[in-house]
Amino acid sequence: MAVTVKVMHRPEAGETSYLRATLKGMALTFKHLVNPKKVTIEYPEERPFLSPRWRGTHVMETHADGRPKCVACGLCPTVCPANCIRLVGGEDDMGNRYPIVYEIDEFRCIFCGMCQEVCPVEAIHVGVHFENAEYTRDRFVYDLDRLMEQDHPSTLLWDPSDPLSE
Amino acid sequence: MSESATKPMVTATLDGRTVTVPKGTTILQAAETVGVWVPHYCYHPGLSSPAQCRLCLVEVQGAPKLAPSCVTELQEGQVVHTESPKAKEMRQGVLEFYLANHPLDCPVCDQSGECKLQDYVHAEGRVHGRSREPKRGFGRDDYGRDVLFYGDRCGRCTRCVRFMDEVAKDPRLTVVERGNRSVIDTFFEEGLQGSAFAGNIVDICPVGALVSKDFLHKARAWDLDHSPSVCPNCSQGCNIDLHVRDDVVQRLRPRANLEVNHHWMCDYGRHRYEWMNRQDRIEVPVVGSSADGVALEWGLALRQVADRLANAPQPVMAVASASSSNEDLGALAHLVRALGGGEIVFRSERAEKEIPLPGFPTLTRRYDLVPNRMGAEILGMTRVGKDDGTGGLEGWAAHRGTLLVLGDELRDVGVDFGPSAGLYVYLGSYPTPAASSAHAVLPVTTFAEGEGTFANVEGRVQRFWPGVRPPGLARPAWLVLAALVERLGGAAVPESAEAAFLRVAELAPELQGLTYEAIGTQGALLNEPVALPGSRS
Amino acid sequence: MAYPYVHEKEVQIVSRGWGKPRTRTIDGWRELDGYVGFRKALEMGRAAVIEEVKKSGLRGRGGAGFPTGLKWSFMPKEKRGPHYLCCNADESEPGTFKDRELLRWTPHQLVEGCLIGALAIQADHVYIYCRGEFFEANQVLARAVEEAYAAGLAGANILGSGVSIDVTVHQGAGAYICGEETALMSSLEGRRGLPRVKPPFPAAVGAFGRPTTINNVETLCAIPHIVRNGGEWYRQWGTEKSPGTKLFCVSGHVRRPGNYELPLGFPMNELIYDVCGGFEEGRKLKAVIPGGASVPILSADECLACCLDYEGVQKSGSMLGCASVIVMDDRTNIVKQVRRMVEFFAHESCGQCTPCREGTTWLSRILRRIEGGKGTEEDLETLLALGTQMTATTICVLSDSAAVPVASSIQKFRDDYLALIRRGEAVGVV
Amino acid sequence: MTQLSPTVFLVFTAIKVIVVFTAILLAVAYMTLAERKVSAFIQDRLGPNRVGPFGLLQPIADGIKNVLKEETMPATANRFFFVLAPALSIVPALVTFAVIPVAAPLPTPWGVVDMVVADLPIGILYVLAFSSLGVYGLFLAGWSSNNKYSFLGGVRSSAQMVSYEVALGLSLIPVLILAGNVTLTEIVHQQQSLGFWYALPLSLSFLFFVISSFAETNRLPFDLPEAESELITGYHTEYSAMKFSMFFIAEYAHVLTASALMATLFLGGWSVPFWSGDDMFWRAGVLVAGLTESGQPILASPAWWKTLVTFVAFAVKTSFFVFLFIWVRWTLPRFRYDQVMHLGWKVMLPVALAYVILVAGTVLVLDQLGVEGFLFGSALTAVSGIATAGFIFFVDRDRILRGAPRGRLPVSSR
Repeated sequence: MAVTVKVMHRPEAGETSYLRATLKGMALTFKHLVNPKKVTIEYPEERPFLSPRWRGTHVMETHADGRPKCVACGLCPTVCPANCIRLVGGEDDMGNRYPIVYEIDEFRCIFCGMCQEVCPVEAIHVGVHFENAEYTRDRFVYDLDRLMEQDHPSTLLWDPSDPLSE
Repeated sequence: MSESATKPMVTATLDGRTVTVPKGTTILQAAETVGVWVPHYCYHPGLSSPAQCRLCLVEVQGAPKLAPSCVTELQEGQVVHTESPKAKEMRQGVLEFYLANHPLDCPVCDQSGECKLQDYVHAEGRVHGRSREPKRGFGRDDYGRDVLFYGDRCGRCTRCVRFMDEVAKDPRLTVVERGNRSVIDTFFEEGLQGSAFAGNIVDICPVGALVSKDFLHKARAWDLDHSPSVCPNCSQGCNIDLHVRDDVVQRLRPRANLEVNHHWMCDYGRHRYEWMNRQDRIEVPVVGSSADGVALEWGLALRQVADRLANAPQPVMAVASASSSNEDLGALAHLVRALGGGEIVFRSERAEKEIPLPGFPTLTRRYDLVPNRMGAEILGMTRVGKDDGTGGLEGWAAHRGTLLVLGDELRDVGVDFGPSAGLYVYLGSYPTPAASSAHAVLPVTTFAEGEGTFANVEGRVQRFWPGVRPPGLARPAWLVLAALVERLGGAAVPESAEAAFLRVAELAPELQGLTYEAIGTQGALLNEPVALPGSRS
Repeated sequence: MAYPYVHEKEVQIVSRGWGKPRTRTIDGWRELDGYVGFRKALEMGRAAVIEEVKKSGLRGRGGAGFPTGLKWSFMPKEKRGPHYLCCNADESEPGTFKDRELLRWTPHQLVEGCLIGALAIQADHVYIYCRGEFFEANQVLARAVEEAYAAGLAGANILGSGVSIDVTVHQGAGAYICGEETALMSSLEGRRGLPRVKPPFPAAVGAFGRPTTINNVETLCAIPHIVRNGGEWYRQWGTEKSPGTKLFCVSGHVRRPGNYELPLGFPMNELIYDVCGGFEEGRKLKAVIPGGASVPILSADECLACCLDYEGVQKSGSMLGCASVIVMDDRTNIVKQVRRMVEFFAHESCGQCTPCREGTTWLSRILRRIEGGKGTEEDLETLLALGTQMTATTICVLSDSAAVPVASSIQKFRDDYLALIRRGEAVGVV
Repeated sequence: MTQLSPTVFLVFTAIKVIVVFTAILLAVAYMTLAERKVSAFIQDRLGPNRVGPFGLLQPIADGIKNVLKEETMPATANRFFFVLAPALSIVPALVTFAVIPVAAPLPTPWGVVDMVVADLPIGILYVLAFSSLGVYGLFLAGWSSNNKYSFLGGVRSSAQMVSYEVALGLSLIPVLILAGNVTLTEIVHQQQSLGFWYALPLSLSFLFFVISSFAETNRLPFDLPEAESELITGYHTEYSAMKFSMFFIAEYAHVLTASALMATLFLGGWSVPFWSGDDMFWRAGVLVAGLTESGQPILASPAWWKTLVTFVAFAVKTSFFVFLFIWVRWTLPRFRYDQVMHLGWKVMLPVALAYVILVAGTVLVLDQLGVEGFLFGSALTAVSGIATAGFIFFVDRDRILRGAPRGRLPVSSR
């Protein structure tokens, strides 16, 4: 990225007047004061626009029978730059590899979405969700059950019809 | 070196490099001498080569067909291309064939991260497979022992079959069926039950077809730290790697040493690592008896112990452990000498029989189930007690002099050990009732946490490196003992394990002249020839 | 006219005596100058026998066409241990049925040939590796060997000459791959019939680790006649480079399929339309596979000018192989036939080499898909690419064999494939 | 139209005290809302709109919140002064309002009631005295917190207040010269009778008074005592809950008072422009609308609706200044401290002094010439206009923005 330098013109001594500048500024603010176009989004009634690539708290996809899709491959804890995923793999009674423990510390998470990108079985996703207030801090460590319960849609960061983003 | 003088050499060009090797060397081995790694599955340096994986094909200039480099001997003046377009295209094709029926279940495969198929395909495979056909499946099979077989992942390299045939000389595996339906299988229901070396087939499997039940789903390959070490479970001293994740030893893997264990190790040693992860540890020095013992930091603890040692009641007797390194044992011997001399004994477990690997009998699970009996003996320590590692200390309860214990957990003696001793210092890693009457309990590191050397049954001194961080205030025993010696007016504390090793040589002429550098990763023999114990001593 | 049908243009040398049960006995064979050649060979000595065979220009009849005399001369001159002669009677190439007839009708001819061969290469033991499915032939052959032993023609100190040759008939278990010489030796040794890497070649390290020569049944059957009559005699038939006669196993849509012993260099046109009687009314030639399932298909045009000798067929773009001529008329669905051949190879692949193990099955699956009308045009490219990947990358030539008919059929009958792919219509019904 | 009997006077005064006190606090509450709304609008936002319609109940919610919040007290604070400071800060702001007349007198059955809590004869002096007291609240808060930042805030506020007190006082002298009185009701009356709001004939005074008021109320661009970015809110860093709120209320009460004062002194107070119906003032115990040529009083005719109309006029004028305060706050950045001192001492003090002389001289000349009434006002307006324009053109130019002269930057950090 090239560095661009904006050259500011500073008025020379004798060119400037504080009062006039003040009046100019006040005219400007007054213009905005009466300007009916406002930028505020009245949040609970009016929903903010979330970018298609918005990355919010996680969702764990499940199979039709309620099992998590995660196969405990260990790629997401490996790739996670914030080191916020804890995973202990194991084998379920059907002989499949599955996560015995899968926890995401949403406080440590930086929502980069790499876990979703790296997941080979499309199990973990970052979601289109940002309303995640809690009464206690430990509620922000999402365990597997919690992640599976999340019902908000997952982000479109990844397009299922175009897995390799070609 | 004299070998090369008598053996005719051939010189050839390999990928533009000139390579000179003894006649009879295969192209693949010759390439490895100049750092060209030809992909291969079925070839293994410890096994015969059937040349069936067809991945190591290289272009030999002038030859009509590509040559399997694992069996083709390098000829004088040959020009070999391992990276020519023809060879690469062919490898890409073969890799595509491998993947045609491979389940591509890397996410759940234990081999993921150390899989040759993954590596090769990633390095030079096709980006998109062309196979649109359904894949045939075999499911998984329990081979018995520690081995699980996932038939779908198998590339039919038959390394496992050949290992069992040629090295274990216990042909329990074979290929059944032909063509695409061929699959590795065991005979009847027995599987690998009773084989003492079957674990090796998991190591040599280049893909995830054979996996260890013990290691299954435990850790990902890329999470593991590898630290070279020596198997501590018998006096053979197989070279191993400790595979460690988060300071927990996850598995042991053999490390190649053609003179000790080739590429193999026994299942007995392989599966005895859980003790390295024991959590009940002595973590701080405690000075005083169990009733009024005080946890101290090292400086204070050492000063108080040294003060008491300065007036150590005589005679001095010590119990060592043949699982301790030469450095630790040497430091103990130095301390005993500084206290005016005394008897040092050790106890060790012995097995009923040896278990040799038929195809490489140099590798044998030895009678002694401790790694450093040889080291203890050359330092003048004597073995006492029974073959199960107990007994031999019966008369010690009445001992009134100074009593030193290093490493021995004293499982069989209990709380009545040493209460009458004038001074009782216990250096160990694990809490034990026998230490309850000790005047000082000093925490020392285990084998997995420290650096040092063992002398194996044939008198080979081999180094091991730390793989796990020690808990709490545990310190290497050689450091603790040398610090005591220094406070008693002896030599200064050695700065490293290497320096400690050099000091051991003062006590044992067999070790003189040996250095860590000379020992390296492959070990070095003791100076004076040591008779191999052919029979039970 | 004997044996089901003998055409006037045939030259009966090895097929002499076919159809007469008496020929199976040692007496019946002696009536046809049997064992004269062997006695003569014993007198000549082994170097002269090899010389005579070289002079005859006899080429291996198993498929590769390698000169037999030359092959024998590769055996170590100085003997340091046992040598072996293996007779490859594991005839299993689709479309080939000549050895079966030789074994059934003239077993002594083979035994004599084996004895002469063993003499020439100083072999102590002859193994006749006979295909397991040849149940009758096995019994006939075993009886012939017993008769030979009884007559003192085999075993220790044959006819007082001091030469000892044992003959063993080994019954195979029915694997196509065991027709490959190294796999045959593995099977003979009692192991899985898996081809081995060459080098070392069998002449250096063969069966049981000893120098071994492997010859086809038909080759060995021609030996007694050559030795008896001399090499020059044999050259009166055939061409300069491919002398002698050859059994042609003609199958397919001709009126009179069967075994025909004809001089090499015989025109294919004549074989089909004259010797075999041509096609049924209203049918015409579509394709010919001149040398068993593993050689390239020839289209009708290419057949016209084709002369049936090793060089002639090669010039037309195929190989003579073991001369099993499979003739197909215009009712033939080429895709189906190729698929069946490839499925055969997929089934018979030993499973050692990856390209063969995976490739043959892959090819057959794609072909089955195309045949079912679900193929795409990319599949044709894939088939050709896979064929290239399978060629010359394996231990034996089975994978090449499977790739060859696919590649040649796509090349020559692409329209048949495209009809299936684009319209789902098969060209031909059988 | 007579004055009230003492008893009724006391009753009405008590009522006025309660009403005015309540009204000021209510106004202050809504000024906070206004501040937030205006700032929001200036920044193209919507401002508080959750509590009540258009957020009108927001101040009440804030008040409840502030009452309920935890009171904290630094361990090392001087407890007495720490508690006293907010009270000291809020009281002067409130009591100053007592002398400001908010409307024309209201006729009642018991007599005519002045719409001023206490029509003190020393009006302006009282204002100056009490507004000077405000600094104690801030300074004590800063000092008693025992916090470096708070202390700095306190020091700054005292210095700043003292500096601008001077300019403020000097800018009032022309008003007094012109009015010839210090009673605020009288000043209102003088403006009515002159027919000119003093903003015109005393334009430079007006300008200085406005500027000084900003400084006195610690509003931007003079909010150095509570500069968040430098002093983490300065003197009230350590304050929380209601004590903090009292500073907050004090600031807005100051603003309100200053606005009312400016309206009264320079915009004619409650008088409605171009309408003589509201002219009424006390002369010798009689409410008069004016004097005849001969000096006979013309009786005024107070009415409840006139009171209402004049109150609205006063409210509008005051609101304008309140709005000005807010407007300026969200427009201008904060001065540097040296700039504040420079402006106060080196610009406004000498110019205000000179202006006093100019006005006094002009008035003297005009009096000598016998000029009166409209002509008097116009002449003074012209003179002041020239002075103001001159000030702006010559004095303001390049005086404030320039920092330390070039080439003399501090080098200690190099």
